[in-house]
Amino acid sequence: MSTKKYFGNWGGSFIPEALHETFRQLDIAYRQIRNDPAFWEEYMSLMSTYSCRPTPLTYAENLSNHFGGAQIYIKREDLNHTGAHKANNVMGQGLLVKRMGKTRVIAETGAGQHGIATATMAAKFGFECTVYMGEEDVQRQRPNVFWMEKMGTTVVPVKDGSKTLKDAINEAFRDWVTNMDTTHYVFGTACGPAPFPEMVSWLQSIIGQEAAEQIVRQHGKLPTRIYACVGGGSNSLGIFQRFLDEEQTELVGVEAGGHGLDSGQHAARLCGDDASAGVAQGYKTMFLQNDDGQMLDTHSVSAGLDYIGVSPILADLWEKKAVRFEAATDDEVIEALDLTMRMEGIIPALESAHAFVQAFKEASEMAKDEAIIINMSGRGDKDIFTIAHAYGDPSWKEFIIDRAEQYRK
Amino acid sequence: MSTKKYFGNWGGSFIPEALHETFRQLDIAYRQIRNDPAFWEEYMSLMSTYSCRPTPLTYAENLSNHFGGAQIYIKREDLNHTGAHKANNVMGQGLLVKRMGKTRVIAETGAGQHGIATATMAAKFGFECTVYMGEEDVQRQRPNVFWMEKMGTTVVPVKDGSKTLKDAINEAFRDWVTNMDTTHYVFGTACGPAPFPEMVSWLQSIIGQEAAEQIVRQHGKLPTRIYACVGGGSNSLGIFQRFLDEEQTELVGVEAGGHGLDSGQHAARLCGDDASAGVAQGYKTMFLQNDDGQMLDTHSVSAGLDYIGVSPILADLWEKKAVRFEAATDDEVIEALDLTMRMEGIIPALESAHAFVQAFKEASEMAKDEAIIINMSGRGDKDIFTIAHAYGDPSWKEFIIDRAEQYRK
Amino acid sequence: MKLEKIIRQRKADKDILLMTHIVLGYPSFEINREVIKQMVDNGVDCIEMQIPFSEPMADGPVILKANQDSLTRGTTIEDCLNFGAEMCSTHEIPFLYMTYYNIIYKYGEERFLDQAAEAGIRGLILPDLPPEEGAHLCKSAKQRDIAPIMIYSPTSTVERMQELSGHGAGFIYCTARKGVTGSHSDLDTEFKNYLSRCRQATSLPLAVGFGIQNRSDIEALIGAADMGVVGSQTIKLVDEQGSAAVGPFISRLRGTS
Amino acid sequence: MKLEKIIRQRKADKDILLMTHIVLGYPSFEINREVIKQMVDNGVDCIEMQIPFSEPMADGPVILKANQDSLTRGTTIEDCLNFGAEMCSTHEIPFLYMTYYNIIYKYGEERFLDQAAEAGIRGLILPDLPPEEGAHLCKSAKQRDIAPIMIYSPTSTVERMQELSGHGAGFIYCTARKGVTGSHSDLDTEFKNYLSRCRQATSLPLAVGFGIQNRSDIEALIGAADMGVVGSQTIKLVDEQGSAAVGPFISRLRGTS
Ligand SMILES: Cc1ncc(COP(=O)(O)O)c(C=O)c1O
Ligand SMILES: Cc1ncc(COP(=O)(O)O)c(C=O)c1O
Repeated sequence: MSTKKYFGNWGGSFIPEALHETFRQLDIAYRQIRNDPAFWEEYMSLMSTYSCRPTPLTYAENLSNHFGGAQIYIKREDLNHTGAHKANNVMGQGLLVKRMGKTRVIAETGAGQHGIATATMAAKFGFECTVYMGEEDVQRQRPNVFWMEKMGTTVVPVKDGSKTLKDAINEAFRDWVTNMDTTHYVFGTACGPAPFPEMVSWLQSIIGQEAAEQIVRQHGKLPTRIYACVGGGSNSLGIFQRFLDEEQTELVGVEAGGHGLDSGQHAARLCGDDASAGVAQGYKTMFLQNDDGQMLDTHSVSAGLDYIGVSPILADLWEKKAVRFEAATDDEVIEALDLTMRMEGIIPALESAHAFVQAFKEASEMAKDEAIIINMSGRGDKDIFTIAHAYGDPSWKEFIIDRAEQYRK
Repeated sequence: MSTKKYFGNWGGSFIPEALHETFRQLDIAYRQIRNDPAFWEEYMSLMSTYSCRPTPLTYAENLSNHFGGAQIYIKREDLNHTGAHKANNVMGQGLLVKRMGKTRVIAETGAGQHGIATATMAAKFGFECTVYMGEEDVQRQRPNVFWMEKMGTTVVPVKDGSKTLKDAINEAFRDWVTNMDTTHYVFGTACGPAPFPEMVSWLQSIIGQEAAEQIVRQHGKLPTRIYACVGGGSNSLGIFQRFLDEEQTELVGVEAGGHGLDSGQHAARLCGDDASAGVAQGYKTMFLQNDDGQMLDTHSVSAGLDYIGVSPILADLWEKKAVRFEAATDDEVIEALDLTMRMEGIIPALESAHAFVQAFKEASEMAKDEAIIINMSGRGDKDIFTIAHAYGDPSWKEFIIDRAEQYRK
Repeated sequence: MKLEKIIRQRKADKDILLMTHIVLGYPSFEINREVIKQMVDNGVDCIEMQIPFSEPMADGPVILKANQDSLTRGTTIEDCLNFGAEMCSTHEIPFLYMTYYNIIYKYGEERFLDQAAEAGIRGLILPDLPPEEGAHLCKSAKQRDIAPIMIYSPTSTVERMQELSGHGAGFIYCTARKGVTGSHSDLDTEFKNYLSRCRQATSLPLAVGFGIQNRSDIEALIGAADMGVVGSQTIKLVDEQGSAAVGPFISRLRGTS
Repeated sequence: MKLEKIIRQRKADKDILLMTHIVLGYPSFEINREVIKQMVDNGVDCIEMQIPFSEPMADGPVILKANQDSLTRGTTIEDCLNFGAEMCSTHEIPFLYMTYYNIIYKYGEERFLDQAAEAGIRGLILPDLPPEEGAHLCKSAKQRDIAPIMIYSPTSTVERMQELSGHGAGFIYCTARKGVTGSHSDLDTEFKNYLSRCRQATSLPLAVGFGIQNRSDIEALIGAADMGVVGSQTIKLVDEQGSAAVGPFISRLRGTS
């Protein structure tokens, strides 16, 4: 097996010369683990003792009845250690780093979930760790920063550009280009230069493998549709890959519609007309950029989805129409979150709630013997500051003001 | 099988006459599920699809090496849906409520974990739900209150007495005594009038059953010691019960030492000399009370352990010396938490961190082929406000003050 | 004389008796003293004195707060027992203690009962001590001519009532409704049916409490019960208008003004 | 004339050449104009003009900020191309464009190269376009006498250097160290070994950049390299002391003052 650099017209490896050798070695190491069944076994053993793989597939009986159509199942990546699917990728790369003999890891983070997962992995494996995080995301996800620091990670707020994920990625590359000898860059999603898109998707593919087995066991047959939110693309590819050749299963990726596709304030790259082909952050994909090729500011209520690019693997699947793409607006997301909490006692991350939105739009039109799976990429507790804020909850505000009073003294 | 009302000298059912009939029916219903293998099956199926049972047993390699003695294993109740062992009890009682045909549940909560779990269960089963929470605990655990409300639960801050767990329990009883026809009181720990201590312990016993199997599979033999924190006693009994007849396994319960056993500011009922036998909140146990039988104010950094009483089953095991009891101070807890985060990438709840303290004190004196299990009853994210505060983290304070500024406008 | 006998004697002249309730040490023993005097002077037949407890599980907000305030002011059991003894020797009517079981458990059952008996206390109400748990205490109390007052609830079955009756003495305390002390009760047809079930189940006199607030509540009980019990209402009255308001309130309740 | 030839001719009279760098539109095209004039007047041999990009992955803080400020002020590619054409026709020395690949990809490779060639641009530096991805662009550029400048890094193996040399033209840009632009580099023995590896791998002239800040850095390069590249340092200078400070700085670097 050799690493695929391109997926149709997308992907590649647009990296500074200083990283050429690093990537060559990474590619070799990746091919070794990919071809070594012992690696996957070690990975599974780690994930089933340190995290709780297989994560359950929950039948959402109340939501199913509420919409009166398809039977709704939820794949529970939120129950992973650290609360999201990000752990799958990170723990796998942790094992890889150990094999490569490096001693330090760096990562970018948007929602903070990948940062938390990386900090956790670094603590577990005894690596030094630095996480780059856009300053705006530091504001949105302060609790995550606190925990990363407590696990011994240095969190560097990135004050350049739009102060979000893309800027954190640039900054991580700047670090890597300086410290490649000791350091591995734990890329957080299925983007970036090869072999990252393929490697991250592979490590996440466990989601779909489990889900296929579980849905057949619980529902008796494969699902009609699978919904996943799309930031960089790792959780969606994680669940989609297993079903790519299954004729009866339609795959639906849901992007951040922000204030609406017409508003200019969103992060939809594969649906809507605002993105175009480009090359940045080491790879070629559909980017939200202006006519000059300058990247645009994106917007989403969820810090994990407002990214300018998208996995080249998804861009290819989009072009080949193997995956359908939709967008969910901020308001729809809060509504779906609300319904899910009240009906099922489950709190999806704001990112994941995007997938719920689209599933809810379509479930009632489907037959009762059909099943759909929503990939719940993470849990929403981490979003308390954003969600409580979005609700405008008065007693939350009062609580924060009270706390601040104590701290002022 | 009939319900045991007393465990040695402890337990009983000291309830107002208005609840006599309710308890009679509850007892019948409990005996039915206890004798019905189909119930346990349904319970297991729910817990393995809605939560992620079996929860993993994690080998803490770094901590083991750090202390250089016993091999340290951590039972991961934190990976349960809603983040603590409380889910086990609550989901089981949810199934019971469905069988009894009641439509409303009430609960007390201290740390908020039991409240969250009950709110979640109520959403899932479609019950109305009211949670009573001491006003002081509402302050300490505001995020939990937010999520409970979002799941459709009414949270009532209790302003009486010491404004903590015991007062919430009194208030829940006042509700129950009024609304027993429609309402089940989901008691959150292995305390209260019979059949609660036995029923809750039974539902939690899944922890120890899994752990016994896992430790033999992973370590080759049973553990030398098991450590669990003791609030009301449900997580400790959950893991202890399976091992009560195992000669080679010593069971260690860790109570909240607060500012020290001599300080008068703690919640140690079974170690230390401040507690005495008494009857309150419906049962007889060792209570922290003065010579007149008035309950004392307790203190712990963790909202889930500062309770005046303790499970009558534990009081009995204490009297019979079947379980050893120790206490961990607030300061020790923060230190153990710190070490665990940095070395293993795991964030125990403040409650659970008490068990870690005692395990850390003893691990190095044990042989390398011995194993110990720490029951990690819950995850610490929920405690961000308390933990960040305990660390005096300046950037956290700044963050809260900034947020408050926005809310003031 | 035994409590039941006293009740029956008093009932001989009246269509209904009146029991009132105070929380010891709230707002102070001094005011307790004044309030009790006014109660007795205005024809109350029986008084239950609540020894405060930190966990008054069966009490509503008014009495709950009174318990806590009294404790915060430093009230001890010793104070309560002394005050009880003083009242018994000052006034002619029967006095009862009401409290939660832990108070007695901690103090020592025998020791408590001995002191209460010596002081002349006629009965004991313990809302959290069902006879399953308190059979021994009931017996010890009866041996000292202290009546263990059993409580009936609208949820009690007839069999249960009969069983309770066997343990009790003095009278039966029928709670007018489910719930805790304090809020007003509807004394409707369902209530009347409940009271006649109570009558069937026991030969002891029946007192009715929980939410009895005014003369018309008392009137509704005439014929169906032997005694009305007024609890939270007097505490509220003293809180709002001072102890001097108690006399007129009681005489209104008695229908004598 | 081809860039390599120009470089070699200029090198004939000098012990070392000097290339400088500016970010187009930062702080303004007006100041770019003044700065370039001072550079040319004080003997700079070659100037790379960076077309700003929103994601300058290989640049350190000074140039990063300059890129962003320029874009915030509204700089477009069109502006940059026009300005480049103006400089080529105003000054005698060779001008290069430095930018990131997306700028050209979005603009259209052929269209960009045609305009650059017509303006008289002599070379192109694209730090994120390795020849694996840019072979076609390199060829197209060469066809128009625009030299695709290859970059060597201390991490490059000799084989890799040889491979790169085959794709490049004009000169090789050797980064003095790992990392991004901006901070000072140690021009030590290890560095000298690296440069001699570079020499062995290519017959093209060698330019050395990244952290060249003063005359003694330049002196250290004499004999080992053909050209020193000064980047962030002039931007800082203009930020702090204005464009008038550039002339004296350059002449100090050149050792002529
Ligand atoms: C919970 C959660 N879901 C989804 C995403 C989006 O990333 P991806 O598309 O790679 O799954 C993130 C990113 O941070 C996340 O935290
Ligand atoms: C995480 C956690 N652990 C432990 C406890 C203590 O309760 P118990 O002793 O019943 O396990 C609590 C109570 O809220 C809790 O939330």
